[in-house]
Amino acid sequence: MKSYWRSLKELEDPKALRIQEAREEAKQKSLLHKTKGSSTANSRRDFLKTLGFSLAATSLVASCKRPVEKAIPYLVKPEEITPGKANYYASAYYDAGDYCSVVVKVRDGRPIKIEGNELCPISQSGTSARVQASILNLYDGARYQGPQQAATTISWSDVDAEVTKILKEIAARAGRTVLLSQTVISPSSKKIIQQFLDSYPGAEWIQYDAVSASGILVANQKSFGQRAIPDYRFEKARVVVSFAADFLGTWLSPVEYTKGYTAARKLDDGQREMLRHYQLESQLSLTGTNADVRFPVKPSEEAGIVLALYNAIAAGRGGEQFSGPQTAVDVSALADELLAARGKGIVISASNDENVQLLINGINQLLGNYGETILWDSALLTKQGLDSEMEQLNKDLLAGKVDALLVWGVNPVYDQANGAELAQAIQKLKLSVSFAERKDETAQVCQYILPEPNYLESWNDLEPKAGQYRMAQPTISRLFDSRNVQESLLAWCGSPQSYGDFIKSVWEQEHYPKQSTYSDFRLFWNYSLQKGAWEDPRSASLTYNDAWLAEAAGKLTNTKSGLEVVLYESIALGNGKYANNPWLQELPDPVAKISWDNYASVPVDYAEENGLQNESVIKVNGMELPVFIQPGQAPDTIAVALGYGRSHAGKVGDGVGKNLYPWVGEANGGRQFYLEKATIEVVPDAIYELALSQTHHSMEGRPIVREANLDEYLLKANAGNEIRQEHLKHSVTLYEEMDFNGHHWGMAIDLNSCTGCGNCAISCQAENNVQVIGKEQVRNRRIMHWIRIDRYFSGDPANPEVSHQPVMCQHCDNAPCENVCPVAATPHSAEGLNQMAYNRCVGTKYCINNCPYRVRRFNWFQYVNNDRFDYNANNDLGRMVLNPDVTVRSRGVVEKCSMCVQRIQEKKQEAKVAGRMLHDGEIKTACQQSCPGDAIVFGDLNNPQSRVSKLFRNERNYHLLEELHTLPSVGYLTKIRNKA
Amino acid sequence: MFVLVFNLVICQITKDITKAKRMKRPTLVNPKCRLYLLASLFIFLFICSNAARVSASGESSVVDGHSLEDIRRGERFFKGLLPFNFKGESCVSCHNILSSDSLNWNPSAMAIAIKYAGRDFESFKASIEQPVGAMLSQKHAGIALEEEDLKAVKAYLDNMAMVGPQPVKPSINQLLIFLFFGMLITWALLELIFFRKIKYRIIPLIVLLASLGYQGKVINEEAIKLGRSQGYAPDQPIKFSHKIHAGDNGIDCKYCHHTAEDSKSAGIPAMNLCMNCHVIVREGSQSGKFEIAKIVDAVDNKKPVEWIRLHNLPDHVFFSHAIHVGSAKLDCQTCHGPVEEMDLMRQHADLSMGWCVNCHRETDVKFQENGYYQTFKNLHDQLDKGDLQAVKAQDIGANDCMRCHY
Amino acid sequence: MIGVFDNEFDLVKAFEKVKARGVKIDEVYTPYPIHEILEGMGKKTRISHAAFFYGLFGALLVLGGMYYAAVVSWPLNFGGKPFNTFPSFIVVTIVATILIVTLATLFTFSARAKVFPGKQARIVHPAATNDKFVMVLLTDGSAEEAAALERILQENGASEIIKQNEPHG
Amino acid sequence: MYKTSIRGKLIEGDKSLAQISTDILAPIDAKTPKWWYVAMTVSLAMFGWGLYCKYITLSQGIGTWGVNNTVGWGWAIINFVWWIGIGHAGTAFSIFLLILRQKWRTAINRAAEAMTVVAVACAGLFPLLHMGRPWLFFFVFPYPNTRGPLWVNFNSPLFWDFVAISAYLLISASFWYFGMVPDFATIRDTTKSKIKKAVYGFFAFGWVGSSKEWLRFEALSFVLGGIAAVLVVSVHSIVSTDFAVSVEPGWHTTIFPPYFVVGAIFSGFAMVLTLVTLMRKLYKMNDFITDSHVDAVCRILIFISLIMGTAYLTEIFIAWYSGSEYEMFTFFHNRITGEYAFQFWAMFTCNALVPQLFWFKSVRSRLWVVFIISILINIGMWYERFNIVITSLTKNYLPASWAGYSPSIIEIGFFIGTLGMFSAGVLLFFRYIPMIAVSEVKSIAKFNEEIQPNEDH
Repeated sequence: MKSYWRSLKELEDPKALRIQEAREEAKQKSLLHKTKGSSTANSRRDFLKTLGFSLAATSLVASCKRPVEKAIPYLVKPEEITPGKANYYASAYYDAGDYCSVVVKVRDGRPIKIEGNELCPISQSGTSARVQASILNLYDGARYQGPQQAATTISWSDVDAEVTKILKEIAARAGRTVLLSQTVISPSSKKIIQQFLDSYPGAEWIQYDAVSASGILVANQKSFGQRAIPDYRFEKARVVVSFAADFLGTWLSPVEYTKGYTAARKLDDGQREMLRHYQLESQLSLTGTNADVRFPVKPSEEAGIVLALYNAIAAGRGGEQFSGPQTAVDVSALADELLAARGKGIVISASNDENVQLLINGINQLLGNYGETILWDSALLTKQGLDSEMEQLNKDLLAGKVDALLVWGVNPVYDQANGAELAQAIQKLKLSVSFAERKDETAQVCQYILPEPNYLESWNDLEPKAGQYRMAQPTISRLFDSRNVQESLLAWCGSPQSYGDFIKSVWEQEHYPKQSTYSDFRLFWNYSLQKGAWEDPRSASLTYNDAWLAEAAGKLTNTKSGLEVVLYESIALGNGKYANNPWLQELPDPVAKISWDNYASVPVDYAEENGLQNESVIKVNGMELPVFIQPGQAPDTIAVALGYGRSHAGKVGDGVGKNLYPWVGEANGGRQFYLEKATIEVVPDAIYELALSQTHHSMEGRPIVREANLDEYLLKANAGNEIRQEHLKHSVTLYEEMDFNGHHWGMAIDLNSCTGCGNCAISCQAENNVQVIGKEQVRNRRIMHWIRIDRYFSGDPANPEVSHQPVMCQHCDNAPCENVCPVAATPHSAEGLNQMAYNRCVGTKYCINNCPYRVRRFNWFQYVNNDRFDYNANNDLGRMVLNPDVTVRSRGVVEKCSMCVQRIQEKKQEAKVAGRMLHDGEIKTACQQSCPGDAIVFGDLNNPQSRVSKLFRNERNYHLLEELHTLPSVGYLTKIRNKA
Repeated sequence: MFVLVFNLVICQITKDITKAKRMKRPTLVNPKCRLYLLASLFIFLFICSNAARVSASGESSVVDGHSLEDIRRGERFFKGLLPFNFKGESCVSCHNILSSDSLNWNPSAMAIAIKYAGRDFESFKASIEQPVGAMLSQKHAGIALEEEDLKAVKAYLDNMAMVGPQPVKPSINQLLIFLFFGMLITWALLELIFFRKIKYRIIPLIVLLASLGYQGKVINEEAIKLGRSQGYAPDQPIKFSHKIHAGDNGIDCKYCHHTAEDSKSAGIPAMNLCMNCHVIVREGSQSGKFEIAKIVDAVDNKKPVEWIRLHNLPDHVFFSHAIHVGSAKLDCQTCHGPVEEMDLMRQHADLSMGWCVNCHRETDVKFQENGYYQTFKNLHDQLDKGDLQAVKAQDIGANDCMRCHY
Repeated sequence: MIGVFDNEFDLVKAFEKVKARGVKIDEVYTPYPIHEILEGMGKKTRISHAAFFYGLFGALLVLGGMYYAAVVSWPLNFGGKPFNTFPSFIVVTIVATILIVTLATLFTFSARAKVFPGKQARIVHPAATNDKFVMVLLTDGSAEEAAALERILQENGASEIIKQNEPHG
Repeated sequence: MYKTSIRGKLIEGDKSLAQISTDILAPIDAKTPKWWYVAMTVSLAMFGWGLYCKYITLSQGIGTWGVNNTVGWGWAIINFVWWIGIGHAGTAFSIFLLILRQKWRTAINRAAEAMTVVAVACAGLFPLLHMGRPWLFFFVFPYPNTRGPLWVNFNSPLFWDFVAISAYLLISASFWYFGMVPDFATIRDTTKSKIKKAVYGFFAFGWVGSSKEWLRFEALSFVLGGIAAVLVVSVHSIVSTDFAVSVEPGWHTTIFPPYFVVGAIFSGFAMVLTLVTLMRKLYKMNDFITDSHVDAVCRILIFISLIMGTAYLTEIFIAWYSGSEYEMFTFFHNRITGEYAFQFWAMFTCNALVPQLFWFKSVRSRLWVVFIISILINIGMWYERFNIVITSLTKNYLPASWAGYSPSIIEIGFFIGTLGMFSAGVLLFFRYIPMIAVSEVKSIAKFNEEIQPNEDH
């Protein structure tokens, strides 16, 4: 009877049987199957929820309402795809100056995760939080679905016809067409742009970076005759002095720099020396938190200090000294140290003032750092935009001197100070085209919106550093009717061609002949594609020209009095382009631990004097901003992040925070990211709620992050960790400790290598389907991140020392949480994992209370498919990012770090099928894989040769709250500072 | 829950009726009572109509130029009710209206309807009177029909393709029995507490307990069944027989399900894999050309076949074929049953967690053979010493939560 | 014969007299328990013994069940504790045993004392649950005996004497 | 031999047995007073608001409460423990005083037991709805299933708790009910109303008061009394293990079981006192609940209050003596002087200091003062639970995960709902159930006479 019923039900729905509709449906479903694995999956998950409630009812009334699942095989199975197995494709991320080589994990035709590409010497296996989150940009509902003109859909052929016509008209009457793009690092694209410029006389190309390296470029032009950024090799450095350059967070190539920086600070393999890092900055940046010595200074004070440092070093090296602005800061010790480490130092500045950069170049030159730690062999090409050009274009636009504007990847209406006027000017243009992939303020005012595909959907080649070529390949067929900008440009030049073919021909003509390994272009191409990279090593040494120094010193600005507002890129949002990415919005700022807002970081003293609390409101130059009292904020300054306050970013990003770009000024031909002489006014009794995910900043003297200075460490390897002996002495047990026969998974975290960048949190979020919960819930302290980075301040509140500590489930062998679950939802596995069976959990939350580390997360609401949480998990498109190997948790269950058990299982399966043992390092957790600092090591503690076992035997190793005898499987290596 | 409500409603009605009786109201059905009755009737209808959603929409209209008359005539002809003097077997004797649980190799009326819905009458007629395949020729041999009848049949089939088959009324026996017992419970309770009509109190007590027991049993069974589907054997869009392929022709399971050894999913063969053989084999021994033609059709029209999925694990369960087939070298039949004997594929195991777990308790690991298990030094030592007879799957953690739930 | 008394003391006096005479006392109905009567009626109850055995078996059942589930059926590692966490089992054993004893004793009481839902009370005297103390005597039917008894009852302060042929009429 | 003489009479007004019946049963037979309707409406309104909050909780999730990933338990558990504590009075009264042969308990134990049942029912709601997926609560039962079978975790205090609470509810309800059976019979036999006769007749289970019944009834009381005494001690001990077995600073203490049991009895007695004063005022039960009853309860409260004070001080001492920085922080920096100092001192004042006023006869004899103090004790006991649950959770081991907690309107509504449910339950009890154990009072009536031998009856 049963099967009869069921088969009837399958035919019951008369709609499905209307032939036409049935065919349509079949077509759609087959499409869905290829692209959206999760849409059906989620509806079934609801079943769990309903199960208990309507037990009898469903069983009797609708006992046969079992949802019929279809299984649709491939018609013709692609060779490389095995259902249920992931494919990995090498590709490259480049946006807004951030370059990163990546490997894209594709499951059943859908990219679901970004991993670092180990074969790339630039980013190595590291990524940044923004790169990790870029996978979600692909599935962003704010993406344009097809070309449109004045908000109506239009076909590509019509576009080509119309645009070409207008462009020709303009060219005919010698009008001015401007292609405004962000820095283009694609050699092929550059060729195409050139082709375009050639076919339309009067057309010009301007590269514009919202947060530019203009000062460096101009200074290097003057000092070295090359408008480029040199290659900083932090791994070779012994002393690093950074003037407000957040090189571990946002400055130029942070992933690469983090790799080098942490490599120079590692002590886990018997190293006896490490890099010393000085940071002079106003707001406490991520880099500042990692500095050994940090000086809070005002932005306007910086020039004076740079000059003083130059003079001190020049004095030491017998060079010429210059007069200029004075400073009260004594830099003699710093200069001495740099002089002592000649050829092993790096001095950098984030200033966009070319004069400051010229002095910095002078310092590095005097110290002999060029050729040692700062190389010109492969200059960094990721930021090429000159602020002066954009400034000129801005003026021309307002003056009506431009006829056509093609905007590609930039958003001047949002990030230029006079955005509103610019918008009006653009609307008046004869032709305005935006190639925006997703909604933005500039596209909003353009006539044509010709969406380009996401980087995961298209071919590209990149040259992030001179001579280092990278390839990006499509990992999914285009979700929307988009077209590469390059193809549009080619079409408008009258030589339509696919961009992929174009790249291939460029590679065939330019790169293939330069190598000798492969005798066949096809092999060369496949090899490059597989690796994602091809290197054409160059060597260059440029001659230094100090002629400009005296002039530069004279032009330096004096320290100003009055309050200054520092504008900086936040770690999560950068310049704000991807403000519609809920993962990034929810990533707590590494320093303030605030998500979903920008805020005014206020010095502690100022707050005390004015009676400010966190979440108070101040009015800065008339703009109301919420207050966060930031220890380490330089006196007389406040800092506010850029990239917020988008008005046309999409439903997630709109109206989050305030747009601070209007305050970006101009000085010496570069954009100046601070505001002088700001007026500040306390708004009495006003409260603006901030989503703080950590509210207590002191360790209260507890041995949580254990640290020592290098000299102590050199004397005694367990410096700072002495208490461990004490704890081990008291470690007794009534019960015998459990044996783990096979594996015993463990993880070691080197606190010396963790910079706190937050990459792991997003990587974990992508891997483990961690849900976004929104500002209100984050504020309610319900953030879902499985790995959180605890940040503690210690010492002087005006200039604190900072410790970052990633905390995830410690997988204790004597886990207090396991013991208290009444329903046996969280027992211990035979491999030492603290397991969490979501389907068994009834949500008593007892385990949350009994976890001394508070790493368990509760699903307070249904976060998936709930209009109240209208983020990526509330629509089919956004849910495509879900990892099919990890359960999407329903409301009312507890979840936590599983040490990426799906990855463990996958690799074990591979080994078992192959009949071999697992190699150490074969399994990498998501947080580990892309950690730019290589701070996380995962492995088998039962294998004495594994890296994690070795680290566990390291004298620096300790376990968090070891005195509770929880026997964690996660160990931490003490943090060693290198204070003078 | 719903049943509880329903019982309550019934209880209310009975109470009201008794009240009405006591109060000697002229009418049994007082307004309040009528409301209850209406409500309960509505609910009852709602349940019944669940399955019997009448597809009246198609009936009233004239479809594709066929009059209702034609359609009805066609239906009766198909079912052998017309003409009365027709000597041969009726269509329905070979062609079921719908596919049913026992495998009838001949295409069902529904399948034919769908196939011929877009084609003209001549091709339909040809398929009956001048069939191409050997089997069809044999079976249809000697059929001679009036053109008028055939047209009516075609009209009937076209209509069926448009509106779907007349739903067969579902059996609601179990539901009725359940409700009946619900009423019994109500009665027994009332009797025990208020009426006290029956002398032997044990009778209503027994009735009460028995009814409660029955309801409990049904609820329990149905609740367990809710997530289960042992024996599930739906009709597939193509009458694919594992018996013929794996049994009679002895094709290895892993020829078609070739990813079973190294992927989580065993894989459903792509259509082009079917075509490896069916490029030559165009007529089956049982179904003639009709079923195989569907594959060809799918490949030609680039329209993948939508199989009905049998083995559905809940989403929180992650099962890997690779571990079980590739590493543990289990036979497919261990879990899927005697597939080589199944014409119509059915779910053999109940796929309950207990089923998995108990198998893990009993199954030996290929401990010596597989190099992976060198990791388990302790267990190898114990095996060598003889302290351990065999390593079961559960000894290496196969029954840990996070082997399947993550 | 039914004797109705106004207070406990009279009843006890009469009860002892009647008993001394060797008359069979069918039943005594009182608004509250009177120990002299309960003892005097010569009945014994073994409810407390039954309860002890319920407890014994209950405890063994619970303890055994837990041992089976946690050690034999499916041993799970919770927080590194051994499978047989005997001290933990004790807690539940105590409470569950108490529950079992209570429910089983209640059912025993209900069955033995014939006090259960839906039982129709056989009321001998409507005030027996209020303020009267009622003693039901079984006479051998002879008028002589009846008269003697009646006298005893009256002497001991019976406020009312009802004669019936059938007790519990 | 009985201490009643120095306490005054057990029953005032020299009543006959019939009078006792009529007086105690008067509220059942009499017309419902107006205030009852008013109070009932208010209670039901509160209850309704609670229902709405429960609906919101069920339909949207626990996220509607103020709890978070650091403070996993909030008001719900505070209230749960509070109600359970109150629910201890009934059994404690009946059992301990029975064991101690305190005859005066008879006037109060019925009310106390009724209160127990309602309070435990209120308490039970909290852990149930506090679950993330309450519809799967049956996972807590170790029933045979098709998952392997997969059992439960017998080490979990929550499992113990679950068993203990359900056992306690069942046992105290049956204890209470069986105690009432003879009284129902009395109502059945005295009432004029036919409906009442039928209804109470049904609930009387055919009780007639025969010696056969009484004999077994006595045996049953003896057995139940004996084991329930163990239960009283064990249930709240088990509730305390919810905290004591964990590793949270401030929870992980061995003093918890006795401390909780005493605390429970404390709050229970205080609530009994509240109810008893109300009964006296509202139903003029002065004759049965005499000044001496109130006096006796007050004296007990002094004693328990002293124990409570000692427990608080011991806890603090041990925190210091342990040398554990986490414990020290919890007690000294978080409770006594920190963010939650108010709650701590409120607890200390209400529970350890205020009841000391009962040393004064003048305080004990003033009903309104007694009433206020009893309410204060209940507030204090609520703060005690707040102290335990919230302060420990908000600031535990890793300061980075410290978080605040404030209840949401839904949580508060839920609590108000249970208050409404409790008062509605108590009102129903006043109205429909003999609020004093009639048969038991009758049985002590004679002792009343023994002390007053010159009185005629």
